[in-house]
Amino acid sequence: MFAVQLTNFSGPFDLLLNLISRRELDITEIALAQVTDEFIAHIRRIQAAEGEWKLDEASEFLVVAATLLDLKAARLLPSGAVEDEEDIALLEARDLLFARLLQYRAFKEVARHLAQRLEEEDARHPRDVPLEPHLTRLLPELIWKHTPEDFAALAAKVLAPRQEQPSEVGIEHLHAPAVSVRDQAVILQDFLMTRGPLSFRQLTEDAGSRLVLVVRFLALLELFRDGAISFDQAAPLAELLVRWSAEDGQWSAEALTSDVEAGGFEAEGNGDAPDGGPGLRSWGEREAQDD
Amino acid sequence: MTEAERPEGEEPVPDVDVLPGGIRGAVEAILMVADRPVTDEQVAAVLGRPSAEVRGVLVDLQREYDGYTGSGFQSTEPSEPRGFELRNIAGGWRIFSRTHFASVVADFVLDGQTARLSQAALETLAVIAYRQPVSRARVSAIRGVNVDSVVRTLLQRGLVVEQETDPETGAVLYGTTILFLERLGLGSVDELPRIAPHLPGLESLGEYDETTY
Amino acid sequence: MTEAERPEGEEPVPDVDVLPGGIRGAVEAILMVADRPVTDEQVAAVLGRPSAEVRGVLVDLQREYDGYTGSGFQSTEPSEPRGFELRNIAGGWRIFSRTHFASVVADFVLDGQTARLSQAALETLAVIAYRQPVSRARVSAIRGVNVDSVVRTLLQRGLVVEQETDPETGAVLYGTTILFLERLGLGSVDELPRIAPHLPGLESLGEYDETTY
Repeated sequence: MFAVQLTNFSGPFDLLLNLISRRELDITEIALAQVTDEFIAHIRRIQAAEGEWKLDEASEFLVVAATLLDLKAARLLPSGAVEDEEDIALLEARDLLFARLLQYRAFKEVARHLAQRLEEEDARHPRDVPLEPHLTRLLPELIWKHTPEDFAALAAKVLAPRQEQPSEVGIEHLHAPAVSVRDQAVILQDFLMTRGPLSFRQLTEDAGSRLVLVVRFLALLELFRDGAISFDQAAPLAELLVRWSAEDGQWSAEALTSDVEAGGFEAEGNGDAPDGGPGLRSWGEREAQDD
Repeated sequence: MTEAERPEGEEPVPDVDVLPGGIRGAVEAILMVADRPVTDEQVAAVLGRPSAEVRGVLVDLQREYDGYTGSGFQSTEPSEPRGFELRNIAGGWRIFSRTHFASVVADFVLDGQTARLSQAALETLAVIAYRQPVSRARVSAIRGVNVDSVVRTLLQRGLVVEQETDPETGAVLYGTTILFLERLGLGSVDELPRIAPHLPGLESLGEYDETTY
Repeated sequence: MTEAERPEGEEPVPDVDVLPGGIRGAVEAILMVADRPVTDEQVAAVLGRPSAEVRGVLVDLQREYDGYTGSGFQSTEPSEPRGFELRNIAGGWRIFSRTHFASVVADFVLDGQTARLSQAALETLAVIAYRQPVSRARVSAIRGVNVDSVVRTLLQRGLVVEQETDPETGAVLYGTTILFLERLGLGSVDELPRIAPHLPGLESLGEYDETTY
């Protein structure tokens, strides 16, 4: 079995590339399915070894999981069954990930080149010496109007902690109660059928936690795959509107469950899944349980 | 150039030809006090000479320091290189100690060398260099991880800078600095190795990054 | 100092004789980039050569730069002086621009100099004043940008000075000068208005961002 060195780990693409290259696999649907399983196994091993989720890895996990979800969805297509736009979109999603992995690898190689250049250049030192005294004397006399108070105010401003944009994902949700994709899908169905087309922001404004937010996003993907909803976007970068497009009674959350079991994440060693349904929705549940 | 020909309002430029060392000496003297790369034009303006002439002097000095000509333009025989070299990088000329004396020089340059960049910082720097001006969100999308703290480090190191703001999204766009070129020994960003061999068709990917995140 | 006199346990000294440029090149390399005057003994220690030999090289270089010998010690005919000169002041050697090019060099240096400190310089000065002794890396971390050139300006202006070296990291630590206090009309740094009470938790900033370097 593979073992990923965490010191080299710098993001989901890195890890994916690592997994793919270690197994010398082509990026094919089948291979990626194996990689998916190995990835989940890998994450679980870390969790078991460390006893708890590490912030970075847990947040990267969500990114990888979302990416792999795309792939899984693409894999569900029967071969040669590319007929409607939806199928094409899924294949495009797969190609896009492939392209992005290649792009990531290209930058990794360029970074290696930069490192080499930097090291070579470190052997040269530029002449950077204090100004000669006779020239210092020629500098224009400094105009100085600052009082000690001005100066203190300036210092206070500069030394004040900057308002940092959040650069970390909170881990509170890892200890939150389980949130299932199915339950959230039902909530979304209710919203969309009673209130009409809504943006993702509107659909998640009562989410309350990041976990609910993520699971609602996943539920949307599931609903989309089932043809229960459609997305409208007036212009590039415009807000995406989600519309309920299934006929009444045509879609039910039960269908989602069986679908997910058929094609969702097959968690290995799933004896700890209470309902025997180690589907997509088991993310939240597992994270909560393993606490 | 006579006094009469000079544009009004400017101070007279000293005629360096009459001084021992001449224009070559004057150019060398300027290089001695420069603390950043100096352009042909800057030197030409100070000396009141055409840029082309100044450039010729700089190229001659470069060759001479490398040992290809003797001092004073008299000797044509190759001689020993000097302990320093003149390099044309980051858009200008600057004196450097010669590479092979690095270990000897290191003791005399306090504070000169900074810690190595982490792998994450190098990759982020690579993306910014090739995609500038570029937002943090886009760099994050390409690298697949949050790059906020790494970009902060690169800003502190002076290797990248906030260049402008995206008129549509309001996002701050980052680019590389002159120091970046100096540290890499490059004349301009165009001299970075082409990324195409690493990834055919990469350019067409540009549009996807934004929309997929 | 002879080989026998060298203290034990020091790093092996590179044999500069086998490098292009030899000992002359090595001494030149040091002189070109040293950011303070260097003594015969310092150079001798680094090169692992007797001080007398190093002193001989220095004197030869001085004469050569002044045009009394050709490069490479081959020519004996007087040639043009270089645009730089090697001076021995108070026991230390330093390369300066040649005196008779002073007006040209002054034009170059003073171009763009103003009588006011830039906002960046003022902010950097404020950080140094309130955090002294402090390294450039730390000031960079606090300000979020590279401050090397701004610190250089403050040094030139005599507002800050290199105070000491951090015993752990070897980084140069900067502090403010008496001139700075005079400008503000203060007797000592302790008289700077306190800013901590307005900023609860400010002191805890100590470690702030240090880790990113």
